[in-house]
Amino acid sequence: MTHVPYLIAGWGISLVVIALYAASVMRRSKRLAALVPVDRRRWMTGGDADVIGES
Amino acid sequence: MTLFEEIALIAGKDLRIEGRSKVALNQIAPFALLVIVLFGFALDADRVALQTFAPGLYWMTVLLASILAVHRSVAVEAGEGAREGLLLSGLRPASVYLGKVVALVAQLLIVAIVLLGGVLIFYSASISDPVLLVTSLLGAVLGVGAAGTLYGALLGSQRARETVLPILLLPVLAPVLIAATRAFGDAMGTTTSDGWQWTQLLYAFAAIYCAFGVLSHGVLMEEN
Amino acid sequence: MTIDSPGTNTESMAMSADTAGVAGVTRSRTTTILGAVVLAGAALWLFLAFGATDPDVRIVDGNEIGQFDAVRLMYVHVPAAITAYLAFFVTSVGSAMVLFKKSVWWDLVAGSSAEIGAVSAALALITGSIWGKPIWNTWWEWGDVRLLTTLVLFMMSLGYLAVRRLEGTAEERAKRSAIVGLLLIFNVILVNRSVEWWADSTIHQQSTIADAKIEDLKAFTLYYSILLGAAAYAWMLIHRFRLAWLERQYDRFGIDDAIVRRRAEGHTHSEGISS
Amino acid sequence: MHAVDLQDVVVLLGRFPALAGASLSVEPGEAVLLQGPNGAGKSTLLRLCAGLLRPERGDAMVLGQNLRRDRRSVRSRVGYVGHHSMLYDDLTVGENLRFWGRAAGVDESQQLAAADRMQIRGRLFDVPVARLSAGQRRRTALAVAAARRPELWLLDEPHAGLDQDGRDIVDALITDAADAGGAVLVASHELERVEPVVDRRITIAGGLATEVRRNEGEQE
Repeated sequence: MTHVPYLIAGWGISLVVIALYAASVMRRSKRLAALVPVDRRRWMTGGDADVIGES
Repeated sequence: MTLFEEIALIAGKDLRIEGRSKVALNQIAPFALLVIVLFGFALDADRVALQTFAPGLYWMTVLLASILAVHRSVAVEAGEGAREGLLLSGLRPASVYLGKVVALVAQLLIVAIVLLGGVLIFYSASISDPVLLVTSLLGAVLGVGAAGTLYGALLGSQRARETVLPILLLPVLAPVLIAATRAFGDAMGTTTSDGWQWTQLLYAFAAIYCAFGVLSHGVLMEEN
Repeated sequence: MTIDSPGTNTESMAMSADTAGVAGVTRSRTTTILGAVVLAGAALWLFLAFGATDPDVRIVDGNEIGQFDAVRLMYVHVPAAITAYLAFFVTSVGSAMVLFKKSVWWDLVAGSSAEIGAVSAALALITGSIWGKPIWNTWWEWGDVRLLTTLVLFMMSLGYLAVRRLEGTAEERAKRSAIVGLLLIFNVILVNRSVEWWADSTIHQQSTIADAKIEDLKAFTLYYSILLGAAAYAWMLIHRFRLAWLERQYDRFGIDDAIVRRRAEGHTHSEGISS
Repeated sequence: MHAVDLQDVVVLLGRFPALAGASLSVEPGEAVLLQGPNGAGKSTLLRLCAGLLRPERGDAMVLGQNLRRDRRSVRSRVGYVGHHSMLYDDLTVGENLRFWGRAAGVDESQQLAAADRMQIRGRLFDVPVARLSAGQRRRTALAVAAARRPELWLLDEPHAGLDQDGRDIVDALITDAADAGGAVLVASHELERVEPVVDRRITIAGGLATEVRRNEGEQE
């Protein structure tokens, strides 16, 4: 196989960056989840929270 | 008041302030000239290189100076809370925006003309097509003024304004830099590109940003 | 609108058990399935990229030419770039929805998508640069329009994310970001047009997909990796959106709490006067 | 119709609830003093009534307009003088008056009358605002607001930095405005000073508003 160092660098950096980003999203979610009660975590329904007030 | 009168009122006010404080003339223009001279040092005063790259160095310098000019334009309103006064006065947001654009463009023109003299002297640049030069200069400055006023209003009196404005504005102005450099290259005879085509792009840019600014300035004035 | 004090939530908290678990708070059945599909797809992706496909070698006049094994970088680079553009397109659409429909939901989508887009754009730039070194013999090729456009897009995305972090109420921040987000798409078009004119001749692999030299399984792998990128984007977007939602809920809580505290401050003061 | 009618209004400054459920109403022809410690929310309340801030929760009606729906039409009808002078430092007093007058559609005679009233005509007229003292700036700001003949005055510490003369002018301004059927909201720490010219006092503390009854006030 040719270009092995380039392949390792390119694929390696990509996979590591994606993994790190996923981990950071999970870490942030975990921290916030401890602070937000379960019934407030419903994502798709927000009632009055769905519309920005008129000016 | 008609829209036009409101625009004239705002622009007149900003230009009167410039007439008093002379920030563009006495601070921004000398800064820009200094940058031009420093480029000369950086490029080892290579006559050929300076002449070849005069259009690019010129527009890079104008962009840097325009960051300062946009800051000044915003600071005039932010300082003593005048932007709230403008909200209370009931002027149309569109006319406030266009008035600020007119004043900023006028100040940028002053800087650009001073700088043009600098490039002609220090870089021995020569003008082969003055009509193209003036037309493209005006178009580029209009675009910078329109986009600068928009993003300046967006940041308003935010404490982070000074650091966020360049990262926000400079990538947006990349097309202006490219187009104006190419148009100047043609007008100064350093490249063979079709300067008029680039000038069209400059005016299209300015038109798009003006339209956007007019439409969004109401929201921007409210939210900052 | 009602002002909920934090105390009113304890009852409902007790009623609904923490079904999501602590580890995957932003998980739901949809994301579990989607995630499984993406991960399984990634295994196939790795197999296709390194096992099944051949290097790009052609014999012309008795000489071997082509990208050789560097072509395998394309299976990361191309999906990363396309995902970045997809993400910023979603950001612009979301921004428009914020401005015209006053939708908070779309504000969170726009912000979440931009973050993923910035990561994708960075990856596209890095892999593009690494690919360019052996193939073009340079880390950075100024003649390549798409790479330049992606670079400027990446920088504008940093600006957008900076604007999202500025001060203000949730609403002020949403509207301000929406204007920058909506402009993103116009900026990208303008930059792309001007760079294309500027780089008179581009040396980029013009339309890599359609090109005959990438045939059969290689072409399939490329298409497949693009699809996988889109699926992974969707998976990440849902999770990131839910994180944004949590942030927002936490903010609202913080404000509810702050209102209660602020009121207590007021009551103490008035008691102080009357006694 | 109330000049100002607030019900449980919450106003956020960033993430901080500067007003945390304030309720109060002011009638036309009435002058009301807002008192309370620093950081209580007095300035925020005035800025809300001027249409410069958005009510996050609760109902806020000013001059018959719901501030949730329409803040724009309220703004041109109020005379707000806050901590910032809202003047351009590089322009002279006269230029500032003319600019803000024209912006608000006020004719020249009204501008000059307001300037006369605040005693800033003459020598001061051609001095750039940057060179004015705090008191002179305040007078100019008041003149700008007065020229517009507002239906609702919103004054934030109007006496601060003013000399005896200036204070008398402000007092007269408040009394005249109320007599002419306008409403006045004054935030001030100088209770003795303002007490004689206002009809009522309201205490703002912790983002809440409490009416102060006359007798209670006199016990202090």
